[in-house]
Amino acid sequence: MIAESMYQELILEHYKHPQGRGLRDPFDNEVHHVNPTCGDEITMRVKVGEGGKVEDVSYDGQGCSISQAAASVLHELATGSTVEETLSVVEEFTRLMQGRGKVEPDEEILGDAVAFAGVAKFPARVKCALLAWMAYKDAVVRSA
Amino acid sequence: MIAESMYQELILEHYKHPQGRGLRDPFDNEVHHVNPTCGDEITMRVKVGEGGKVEDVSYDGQGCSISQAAASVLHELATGSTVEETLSVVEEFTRLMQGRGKVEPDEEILGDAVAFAGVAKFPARVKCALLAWMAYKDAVVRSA
Amino acid sequence: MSTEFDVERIRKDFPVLSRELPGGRPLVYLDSGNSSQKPTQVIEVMREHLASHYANVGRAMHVLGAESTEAYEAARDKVATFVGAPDRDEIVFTKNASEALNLVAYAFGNPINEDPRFVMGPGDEIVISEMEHHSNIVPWQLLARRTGATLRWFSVTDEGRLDLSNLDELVTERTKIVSIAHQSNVLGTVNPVARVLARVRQVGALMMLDASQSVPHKPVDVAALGVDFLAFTGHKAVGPSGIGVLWARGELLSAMPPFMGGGEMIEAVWMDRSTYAPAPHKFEAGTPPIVEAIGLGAAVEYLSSIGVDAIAGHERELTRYALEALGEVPGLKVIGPRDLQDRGGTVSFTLEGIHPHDVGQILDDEFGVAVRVGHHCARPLHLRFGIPATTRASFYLYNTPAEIDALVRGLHHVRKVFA
Amino acid sequence: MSTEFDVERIRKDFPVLSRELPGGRPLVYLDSGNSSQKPTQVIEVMREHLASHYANVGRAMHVLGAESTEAYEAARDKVATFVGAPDRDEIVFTKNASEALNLVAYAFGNPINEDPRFVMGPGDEIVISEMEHHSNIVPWQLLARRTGATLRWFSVTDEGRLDLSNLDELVTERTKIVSIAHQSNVLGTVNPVARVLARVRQVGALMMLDASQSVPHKPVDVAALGVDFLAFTGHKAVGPSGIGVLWARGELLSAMPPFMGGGEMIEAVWMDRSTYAPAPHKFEAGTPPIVEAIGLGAAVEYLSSIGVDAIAGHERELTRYALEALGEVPGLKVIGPRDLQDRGGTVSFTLEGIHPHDVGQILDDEFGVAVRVGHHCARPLHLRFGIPATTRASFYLYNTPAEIDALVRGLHHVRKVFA
Ligand SMILES: Cc1ncc(COP(=O)(O)O)c(C=O)c1O
Ligand SMILES: Cc1ncc(COP(=O)(O)O)c(C=O)c1O
Repeated sequence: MIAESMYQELILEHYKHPQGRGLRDPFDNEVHHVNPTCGDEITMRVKVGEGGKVEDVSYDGQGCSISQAAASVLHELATGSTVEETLSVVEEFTRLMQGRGKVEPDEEILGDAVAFAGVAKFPARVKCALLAWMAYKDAVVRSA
Repeated sequence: MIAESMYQELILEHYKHPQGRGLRDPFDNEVHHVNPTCGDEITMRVKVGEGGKVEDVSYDGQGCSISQAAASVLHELATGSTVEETLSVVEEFTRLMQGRGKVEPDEEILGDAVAFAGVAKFPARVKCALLAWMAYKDAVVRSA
Repeated sequence: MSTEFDVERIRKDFPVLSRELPGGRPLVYLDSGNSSQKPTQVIEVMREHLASHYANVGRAMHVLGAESTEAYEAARDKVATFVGAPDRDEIVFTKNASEALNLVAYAFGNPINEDPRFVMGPGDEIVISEMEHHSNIVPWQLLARRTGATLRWFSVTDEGRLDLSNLDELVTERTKIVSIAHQSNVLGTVNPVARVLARVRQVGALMMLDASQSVPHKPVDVAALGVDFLAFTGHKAVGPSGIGVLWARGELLSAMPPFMGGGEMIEAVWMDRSTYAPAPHKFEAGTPPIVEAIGLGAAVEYLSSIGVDAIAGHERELTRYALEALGEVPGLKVIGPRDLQDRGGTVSFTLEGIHPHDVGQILDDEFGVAVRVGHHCARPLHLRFGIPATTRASFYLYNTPAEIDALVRGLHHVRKVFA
Repeated sequence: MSTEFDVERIRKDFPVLSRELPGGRPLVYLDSGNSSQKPTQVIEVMREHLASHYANVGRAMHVLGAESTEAYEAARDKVATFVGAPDRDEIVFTKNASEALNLVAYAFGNPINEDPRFVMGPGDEIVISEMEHHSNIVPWQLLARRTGATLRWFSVTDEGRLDLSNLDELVTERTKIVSIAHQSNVLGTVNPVARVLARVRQVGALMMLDASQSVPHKPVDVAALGVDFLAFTGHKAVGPSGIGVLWARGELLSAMPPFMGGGEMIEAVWMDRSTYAPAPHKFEAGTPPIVEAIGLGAAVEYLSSIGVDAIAGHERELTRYALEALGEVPGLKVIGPRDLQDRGGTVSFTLEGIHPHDVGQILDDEFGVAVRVGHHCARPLHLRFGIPATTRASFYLYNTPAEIDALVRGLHHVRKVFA
């Protein structure tokens, strides 16, 4: 089943049980991103603390399982890391997603996010996977 | 040799020894036609007499062998016939030329002009063959 | 199904239908509304032309040039016959339906042109509908912005029909052009052309039909329809990509200014001015999609050999079957007419609580069922129904009831995965 | 000829070259400047895609859709690499070079757009040259007429070179865009881009190259050229019909208004307004020429596998040989440079007292030699030389000196027939 390359158990898990969902205080910055081609949207808040440590990534939104799970995985990966660390994960994730299924993902850097590798083969889904991640990057850059 | 279907001896004969070439008086009408795509041009005069009889078709111009020979053949066919008769030859000739090589020519009507049948397969040459004939039709219609 | 319509024989003509997808899944192709598959009869004509008869058209005066020109112009004849064009020179080859629609839009409000029917400025109105494909919306938005004209539109009823209740207020003396879909690519709705046209004629406007979803699927006769312009696209009609068709009344083609300039569309060129060839060449600047037009010629010949009426009948049966079968999937809501009256073989739906992207992907991943998900280039229509997206199954001559069964099985599974 | 360039092996890749013409004549194809023949490597990629991998691109979310999209976008990568585009998103697929040229012309003087570089009206100037193909003349004439801008042009010297003596008077602060051929399709002349560009930059204008006749024949690197826009066409580069390319600096593509509206070129659509996708999709309205782009990808890969430098070298030798051999035909006059400096493998000529139509037809009829006759879509250039038409032989990678011998033999015969 090809399904394994796209709807990894992990993605479905995150979709059904999203981690850190909901908008919380305090936060430095809130952004709202929309994927106009499919209507998916996300509102994201980021709180950065001492030493550039990401203290909270909270979010709310609607969309397909991929976009929802991607937000949940992002929450897990980012919270507790430094902004710098997370930006290199975002970069690697973006590279993987835009690689049209031809980029070998770096599991070291990506951690759980490697589960999205199968999405890269479907250009129409890439934006779903990236929605939360791009919102996060936007929010963090504005905070800096 | 395919050449036979296009450069019939008769066409080359008419090209090298054009019949009735030169502009003459008297005439009822003079027209000037140009084929802008290849620069061929012709000036044509028609004199119609008693009972709709074509008394003279005189012409001058420049162009490829096909356009020159077509004028010469036209001169021969038209002179001495009635306008009505010649218009039905023009019609049949036009039908042949625009038939993209798929129309069976009516030799009864066309006479020598049947030699141009091979031209119909070359859309780019069809206009050469028709130049003089269209000018003639134009001149005659204006005379009427 | 009809006993005369031998769908199994037809399927053999389409090589991709016997292809096995990765993982050993068979292909269940229910996305012909997006683009259709191609029969060997089309593919081989193109291959053969490229391999043995290719040269540029029109301008060439050698054997290959003559063969290529003849094949290209013969394709025009075939297409003209297929849509009942009174004159072959009314068939303009474009690269797709979108170019055909833009070509007509660009004919309006062009300062080069003085024909009053095409003059456009503030106060003038363009009328479209809420169920249009983006290709029949955006060209008119751009035209309105360029000229200052006003864009107006028909609404769509809850049942997915064109709302004609305000026809007379919408189409008025200010209207210059009305452009609507012959058949909706989302709802399947076939629009009442005659009723709209009657009003268009009353006010002296022009009317265009976007027939991208009708010409491939049912007999379309432009003369009988009586409209002024009609666009469709080759790739949805078992033809190749890269080729579309604009049909227009010859008199209008003569009155319109050229769209693109270049080789083949001219009569004579000087540095400071040009005269233009008569239609259709006036609108075919540059080297046309030669092999693609020839492929489209083979495509309409193929469709005719089966009979477009028979194809329409087959699709009707499939649609009846699908509407029934889908009606039994819990949480499934069809967007568009639920009966067979004035509708084609396109069924769009939502599945409660599950995003269409996920529906489509699981159908593909696990069942090889190819449907389209999203807004199908008809975002305003989806906004109208308050939904971001739908799942769409669209049928064609090569589809079978068994494929609809596969879709339904797949949908049940989707519900389980996301339960 | 070069020992490394194995023209006999190359000829085997082109099925049509082993075709026998009616009457048993072999084919001597010297009309590649009009359109080139296609190698099996291109034909088969297209056939295979149509037969087994076809679906619409971008929008589809199933296996075929993904395969088709991947192949289509991979073609963009290949083309970008082939012309040295700094960014793959600077490659816009059009239907031919003419559409690419018109697309840029329509970017000017569009009231939708406010970028000052593209604003155009009375007082503004457009500069082209007298040696342009109609496709690089008429779009600018139409633009001038739409906007009230003035069209000006470089003359051509008796030797068939761009006359730059009045460069500074012609290209001024009033100039908005200069568009010239990289290589003339009649004279073979390769134009001095750098000299013109330096002046264009001085006055702050934009510069476009019509590279239809250069990209297929010699290494072209858009970054090295430094221009703003460049157009070429697939069918002259052993690719299929129905596909062309616009390359433009990304920043300009962002600044330009959309050309055609429709599916795929949008970001979001409401009934009354739209936002547009970033380039290249912004300029690819509707279903693109999918299989044609894929074929072009295979074509540039094929050319690269042989080496465009090697191809240029081969053509150079053929041109040297042809200029010499033709020089010995009585009454033959070459129109264009007689030396090899800055010229490509296109040789146009007149034969005293014999109309080119007759030359071409006899060459074809009796010798199977396919040349082009007429004004080659460059009527103003012919007017400049005071002749209605020329005969043109144009060479490509698959041509041989023996074919030039056949041409010369044919010309001697033509002289006899019309003596
Ligand atoms: C120099 C030049 N420019 C533009 C074109 C137009 O290309 P196309 O006909 O593919 O649009 C051609 C060839 O026809 C050409 O030779
Ligand atoms: C109703 C309708 N109109 C227009 C189009 C545009 O056709 P194309 O993409 O071939 O230009 C489509 C299909 O995409 C369609 O379904």
